[in-house]
Amino acid sequence: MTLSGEFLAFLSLAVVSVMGGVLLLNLTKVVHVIVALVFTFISIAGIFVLLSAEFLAVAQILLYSGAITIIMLFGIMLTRHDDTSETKAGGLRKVLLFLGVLGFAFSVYIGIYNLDFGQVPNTLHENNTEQIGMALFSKYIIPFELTSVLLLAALIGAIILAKKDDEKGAEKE
Amino acid sequence: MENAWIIPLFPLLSFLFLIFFGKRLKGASAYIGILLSLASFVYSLLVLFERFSSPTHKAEAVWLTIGDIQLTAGFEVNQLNALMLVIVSLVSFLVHTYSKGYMHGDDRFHVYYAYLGLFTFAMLGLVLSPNLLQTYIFWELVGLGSFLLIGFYFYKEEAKKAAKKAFIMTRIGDVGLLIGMILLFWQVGSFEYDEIFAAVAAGSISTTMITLTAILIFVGAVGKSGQFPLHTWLPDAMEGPTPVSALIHAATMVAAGVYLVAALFPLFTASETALMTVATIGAITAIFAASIGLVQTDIKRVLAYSTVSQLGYMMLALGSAGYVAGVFHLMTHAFFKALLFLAAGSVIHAVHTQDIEKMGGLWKKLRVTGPLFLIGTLAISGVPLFSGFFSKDEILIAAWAHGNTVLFWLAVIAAFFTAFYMFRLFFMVFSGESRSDMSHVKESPGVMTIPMVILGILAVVAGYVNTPWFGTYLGDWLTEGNAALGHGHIEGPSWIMIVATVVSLLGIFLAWLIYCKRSLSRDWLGAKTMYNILYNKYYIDEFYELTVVKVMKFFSLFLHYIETFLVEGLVKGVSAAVSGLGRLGSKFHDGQVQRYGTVAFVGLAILIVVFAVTGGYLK
Amino acid sequence: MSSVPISAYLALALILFCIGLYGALTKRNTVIVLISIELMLNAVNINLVAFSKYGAVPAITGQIFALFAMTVAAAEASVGLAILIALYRNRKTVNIDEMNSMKN
Amino acid sequence: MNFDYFLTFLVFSPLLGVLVLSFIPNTKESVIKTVGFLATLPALLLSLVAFFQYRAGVSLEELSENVRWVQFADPDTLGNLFSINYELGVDGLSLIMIVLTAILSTLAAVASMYIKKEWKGYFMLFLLLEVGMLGVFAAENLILFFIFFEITLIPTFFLIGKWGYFEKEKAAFSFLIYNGLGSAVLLIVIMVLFARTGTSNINALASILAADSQNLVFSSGTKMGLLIAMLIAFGVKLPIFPLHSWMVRVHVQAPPSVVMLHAGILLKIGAYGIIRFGMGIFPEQFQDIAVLIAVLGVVNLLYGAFLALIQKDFKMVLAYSSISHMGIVLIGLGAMNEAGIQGAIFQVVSHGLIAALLFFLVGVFYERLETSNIKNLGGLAKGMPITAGFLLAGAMASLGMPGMSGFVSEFMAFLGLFKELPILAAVGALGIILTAVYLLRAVLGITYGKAHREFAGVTDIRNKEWVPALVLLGIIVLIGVYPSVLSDPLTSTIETIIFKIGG
Amino acid sequence: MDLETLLSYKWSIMTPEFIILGVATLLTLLDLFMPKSVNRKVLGWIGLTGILAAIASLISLLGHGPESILYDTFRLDSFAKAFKLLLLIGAAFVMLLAISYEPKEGITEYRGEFYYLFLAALLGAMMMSSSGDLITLFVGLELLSISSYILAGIRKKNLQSNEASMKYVINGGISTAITLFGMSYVYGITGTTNLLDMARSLLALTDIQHIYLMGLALFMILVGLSFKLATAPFHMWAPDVYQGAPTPVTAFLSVVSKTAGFIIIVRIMMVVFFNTPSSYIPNSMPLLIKVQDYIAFLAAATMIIGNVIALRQKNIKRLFAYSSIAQAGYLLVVLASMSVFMFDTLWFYLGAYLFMNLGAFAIIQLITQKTGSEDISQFAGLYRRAPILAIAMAIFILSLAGIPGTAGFIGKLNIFMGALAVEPAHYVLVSIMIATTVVSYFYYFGVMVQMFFRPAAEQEKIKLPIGLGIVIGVCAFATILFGVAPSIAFDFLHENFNSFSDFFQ
Repeated sequence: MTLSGEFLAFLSLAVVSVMGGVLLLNLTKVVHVIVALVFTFISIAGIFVLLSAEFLAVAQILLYSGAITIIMLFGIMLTRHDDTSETKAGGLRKVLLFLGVLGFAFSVYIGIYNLDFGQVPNTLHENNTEQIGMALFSKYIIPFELTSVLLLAALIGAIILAKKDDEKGAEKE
Repeated sequence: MENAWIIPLFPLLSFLFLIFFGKRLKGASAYIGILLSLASFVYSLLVLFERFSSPTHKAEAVWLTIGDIQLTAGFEVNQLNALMLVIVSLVSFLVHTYSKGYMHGDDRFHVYYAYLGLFTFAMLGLVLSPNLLQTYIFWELVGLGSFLLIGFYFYKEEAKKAAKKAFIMTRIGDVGLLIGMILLFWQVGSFEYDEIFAAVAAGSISTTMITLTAILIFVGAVGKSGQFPLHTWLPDAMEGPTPVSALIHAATMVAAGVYLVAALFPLFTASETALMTVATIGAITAIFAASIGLVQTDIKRVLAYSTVSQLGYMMLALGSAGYVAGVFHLMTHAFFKALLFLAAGSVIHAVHTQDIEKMGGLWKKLRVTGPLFLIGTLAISGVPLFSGFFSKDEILIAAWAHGNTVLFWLAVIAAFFTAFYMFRLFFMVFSGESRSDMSHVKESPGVMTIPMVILGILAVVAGYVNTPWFGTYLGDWLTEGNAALGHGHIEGPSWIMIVATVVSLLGIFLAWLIYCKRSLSRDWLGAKTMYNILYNKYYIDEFYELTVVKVMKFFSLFLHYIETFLVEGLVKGVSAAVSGLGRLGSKFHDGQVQRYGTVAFVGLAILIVVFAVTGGYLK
Repeated sequence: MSSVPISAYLALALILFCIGLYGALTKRNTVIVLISIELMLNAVNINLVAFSKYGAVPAITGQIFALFAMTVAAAEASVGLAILIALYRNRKTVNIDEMNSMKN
Repeated sequence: MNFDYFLTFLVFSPLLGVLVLSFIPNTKESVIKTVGFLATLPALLLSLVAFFQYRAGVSLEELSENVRWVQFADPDTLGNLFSINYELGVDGLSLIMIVLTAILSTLAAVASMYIKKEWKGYFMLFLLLEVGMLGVFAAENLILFFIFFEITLIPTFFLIGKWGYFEKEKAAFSFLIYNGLGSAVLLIVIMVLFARTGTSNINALASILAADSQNLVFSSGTKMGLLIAMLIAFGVKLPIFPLHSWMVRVHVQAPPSVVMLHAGILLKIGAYGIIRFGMGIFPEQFQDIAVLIAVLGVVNLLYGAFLALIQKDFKMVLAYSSISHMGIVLIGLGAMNEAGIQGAIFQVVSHGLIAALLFFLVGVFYERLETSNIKNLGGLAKGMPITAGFLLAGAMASLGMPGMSGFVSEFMAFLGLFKELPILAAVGALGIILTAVYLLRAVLGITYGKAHREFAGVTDIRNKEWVPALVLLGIIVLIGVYPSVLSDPLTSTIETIIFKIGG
Repeated sequence: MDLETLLSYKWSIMTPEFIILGVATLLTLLDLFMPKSVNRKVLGWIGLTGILAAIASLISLLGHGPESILYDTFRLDSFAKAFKLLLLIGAAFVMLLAISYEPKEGITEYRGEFYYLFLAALLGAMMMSSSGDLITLFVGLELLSISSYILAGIRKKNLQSNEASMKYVINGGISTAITLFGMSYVYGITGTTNLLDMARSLLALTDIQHIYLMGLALFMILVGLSFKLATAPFHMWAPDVYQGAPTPVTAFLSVVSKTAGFIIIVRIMMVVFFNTPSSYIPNSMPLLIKVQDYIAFLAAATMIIGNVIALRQKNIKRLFAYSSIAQAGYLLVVLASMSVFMFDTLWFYLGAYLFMNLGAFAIIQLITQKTGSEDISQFAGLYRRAPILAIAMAIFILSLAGIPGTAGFIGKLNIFMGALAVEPAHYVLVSIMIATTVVSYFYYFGVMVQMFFRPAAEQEKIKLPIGLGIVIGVCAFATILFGVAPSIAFDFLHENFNSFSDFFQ
């Protein structure tokens, strides 16, 4: 593997995203955590660009770095503003979980560390958005429509659950 | 004779009728019982007479089929059977009659007669059986009848205990018989007596097997006939009504053991060991029981021990190859012992006690019973000219002739003891002055005395059917056509008769000195310990209580603990483990959602790691 | 010839997935838990997109898959948050280990 | 035998009663009891008709029924394999068991007069139980057998749990779990056989396994495993030591009428199963473990007897006595010869009758005196002479008094075993003595001796109570005196078994 | 692709889905525009009508051969038809439960939403049953999941309901991530999302590393989806969620959602992993067979956990949560044994489970909503208060316990047969299943004891709402019918689904 520009880009993006992840685990202030994750999400978008998925990269930034982060922040504000998320010492469970994660990661890593399918030329980067659109509206129209139902359901659900009940809920919060 | 099977049916009819309708008949039950037993007696007599002139008759029908094996039921009238039929039906009839007086006023009168009917049926069936299986069946039924009658006064604790004891002790013997007969069956392939004898004669059974089966069958006889060491039930069985003791525990059932050995005589003679066992046990029982009889104070118990002792005699006879002697003594004993018991019953009926220490001087009051009792006592003591004299003589001769010198002398001593304690009994009851208030004592009614008179006559004359002086009719007839049973008469030295006579007279004289004349101290035994040992029957009951019963109880308890702690405990343990697991599991479900996720993920990780390690994909 | 092998992307995805998972299962604040789950889903997306380019059969399908996954993740996050708000109204906490009113 | 679906009607006829009962209000006690009793009669009549016709020489073949019931596999691909048919049929053995069931059910229905509440539910369950029991013996097919087997489980659970005595729920659960485990093991065996051969018909299985001398269908180890599992399954029911503790509890806690059926029939299903399936399907393997079975039999016999010896409650005595008597069944089976097997079957029938009689009598005096503790009783013969008489007769039958059925069976079982294993048999014969000891201890303790209480106002056996007592005792004596009544119908069954074991 | 090509597809095979979608939309609109005063129950009845119409249209489709639309993103094969039928019937019952659902504090405000969210969930489940495309399956799965999250929390003023929903969403999110992670590897190795294409390319797989990765993916998908099944190791959420969720939702989760989970797991496992070789040697045994023991282990663990922990439960819904974990374990045995009878067995058992469990939940709902208490003692003396109900409950419980005469028994029989008919036979697994079944007698009959043996706390008669009445009646009838005459179901299966032979076409 030669040291190329692409590699450098990957490396830096990867480091940033992992850093964000590590901060997620170590920071205690909720807001800080969210900010750290924004970095992760953005660098993931960068990775998408590297992988010829420009449309996804944009969607990633909009959706994760934008929408999800924002609603999470809203969520935090709506609930408890200055909450810290330090973990209680759930000793044994954490140890077990850590071991589990290690085992899992190790096993999977064995599976992927020298995975290579050989290079097949592809045209993903050309008209990436168009390609996605074409596929989405022909081959994947059924899941696409189904997703719309899903989003609708999620929308309604989110509304009815999060909405304050006018009649009775007035005194609450 | 073809219809001999009817004989047992009369008493059976009596039993069935009385058990169902007896309650309404009340006192009239007796007449039914008496009539039907008379019928079987008459019929038995006819059969006996017919048997004199015609050969053995046997008839059988298939009772049960097991694969290729066919078990039969039927009847056989041979000499022994015919004789037994008469003895049993006669004594039974007399006891039926006697009981009418003795049991008068009992509110369970009909039940009593029903039981008597059942017993008589079983006893008659027993003596008619042509095969071992049928013998066993009736053998058990006889035991049932005995059990029921011993426990007739069910509300008395002692009666209950005695009945239970009788049943269980005889049952122990019965199991021996059962095992013996089954083993024999698989050797012979049949339960039929004649086929067994044929097989024995043909030598197709190994001697060991013959010895084993014979001894096992003898164990049955030991139980039934109250031989040492299974004798303890018989004295206790005196808790039953006295006529019952006369019928069952003197004349018939207890003699069934002797009958069984006699009926299987060819089997026993085929094994010297078996014969020796029989003779030894018989002799030991004779002297052993007689020694206990020396000191007992209960009139019926004295008679009971004398019965045990006399049965020992019979066994000794059979064990010494004295077939005729055994059967002969069985017959005479049936008469004089039944007489003694009935007379004792009459005494008890009159004085309402069984303790001879409280009696005395009854000779004057019981003018009929007294002499009859004396006849019985003389007969059993072996005083010449009475029936017992002849039969006992035969036994001693047989024992001597067979070469059992030790046993012979034991028997002689036992004869001395017998004479002594029987006359001790007689003197204490009838002579001297009464030792308690006897003003109300009256002689028993005719219905009781007449049977006694008949038995009295028989006790005197029955001996003359087989005497060295006038001819051994009985012996010749019994052994007729069957060499395996030995000769009708065994020749013995004539001094034996003299010794026997002297010994019995000596016993009587000694008893007279002590209990009538009172010239000798009653503490003749001197040492109190010896007296105690005898009075307490060598502590055999206590010994059993300490060993067998205790061990059984202990074993039961031991198993009980196994049951509670091991069997139940295991179950409880498993169920506790399962529910404990459940508790643990539900504790683990404590509402911590992250724990749930952790479990899931760690589960996944374990699966994957195991798969990675064991799947063979890693180079 | 690309200078970055697919395994690098996959490894990155794996690391992020594990971090997300660890966060989701250890963080006390429910919001963080929810966002950790988002991180896991994002890691999956890296996988999908990487395979879309460097997989056995490079095709746009992977990106489509990732797009769907993203949408679903967003919907899930919003529903999760709505539920959290409803819960907060009743329970006044966002601490995940205080949600234990149901146990044996 | 005169119409189609004779057996079906016979087995399900009690359901008619259930149907009628469902329209009767729960308050009409006497009507319900009458209907419940009447509903048991059709089965009784039909079974007796079949029995007498069979004795008269009519073949039982024509009673067989075979209707397609469920086909698990697609018929296009696997044909008739993996289908379960509704197959009913009887041979001498099962016919006898059916007759026994019908008789005891009718008598138990009479004995149900002591039930004090919820008569309607009681009789519905009771009749359902009868259906199950009849079906068990009529099934020609393992799965059908199992279905009926389980059907007996549920009504019994409720009958014990609802109408029993103080610890009824515990007893009911104990019953349920033990028998559930037993039937679970049985189910495994049945399903292994079914899944590996594709059929569950008993005769088909027997011939498949008979033809499998090379152990192609099952390895010999598997066969042995299956047989042992089957023994465990039926051993719970029988019960074989140490799987018996539930049964003691049930005997003590269940109402007398239910115990009559339980001790009379339900326990016997275990023996029937061992004979029918254990011997019928795995004759060779059965021969290999015959000694084990005989040893178990002796252990059962002695264990039950020793424990019966120290029980304080008469019902406990009877419960352990049942264990002990079931030992004789095993002894007979362990002998593996005509005498033994016939003895075992006789013992099954005989103990069924005797246990029913004794438990009925317990019901009779418990109803009046409200105790079955031997210490509190005594002198019963004074207050209730006839009951005491029956009790004594029952005890005599139980301890193997000749002239009663107990003797014939005991005798044959020992006859059989003495041929094969004389020493073991001799050890077992000790049991005969012990049986006498514990039964007399208990029965005499109750009936004889001093009365511990006043019997004023206590009536003796009367009216309807006579029926079960007399009928049962009558049959017991009939079999004891004329055993051919049982042995003749059994001849062909036993011959078949003996042929299979090559004896 | 133009409109003509699109129209050329035979969209009629999607009629049931369209009906459900249409009705859901209709309900949404109606709910929006109907005046507040109108009782929203009428929406429920409309929804029920829609479900029944879907059932009718599905039945009319039974005769069709396998059809597929748009590269298998929708396919209607026998498997889809058979299991969709179960989903729809189950949904109809749940709808009836929902109509009669009257919790103490009321959900009147959200009754309308309840119905169409429920229909949306059903739509998701239906799509899961009839798609051959990983993306569609995933979206269907998520539609079901997300709708369920909301449904579980719809009693928003009830803390337990909130908590249930929260726990459900967190565990569900993790499970989704894990599943998707696995799916991503499957996609990566095959390069397609079409299951049958995957199968074809996997058959040619020789690279051991790829196979290894497929194995990892298998476990991830299996464990991820076991969340839907509530089987080990992803079962622990179930008791809390079942307890907290409204009873109709609990019923839905334990029956319809679980059925959908089995549908997707079978679809993916059988098509993808059954065609994956387990080593580089040609014609080696399928990967799925190789991991059979792992699945068997999970099945055993599930059965043991479910049945053993259920012993300690006092809350009836929690009890039934563990019971349904155990039942899922039994179903997992089918998967672990992979016999020729697998589909039949799954279908029949799921059908039987549907009737018996929904019937039981109907009664649970009736008993608990009255007092608000879910303690098992609420059942005390039910036989006195409502004998018919008690007997119906007894039937359901007996069926769940697998007593002959009920559908549950035939189902279990079928499972045993499958597990033992394969080579090598799963003796241990079957033994565990039977043993744990016996353990289950304890708690099942514990409920019986309450109903029949214990005195009632109150003597008041119970009024049976019509919806519940129908559910209880039909379920009880069906439970008995399929227990006594199971051939009805099996013949139907054999005649209409042709051994599911079109599964791989």
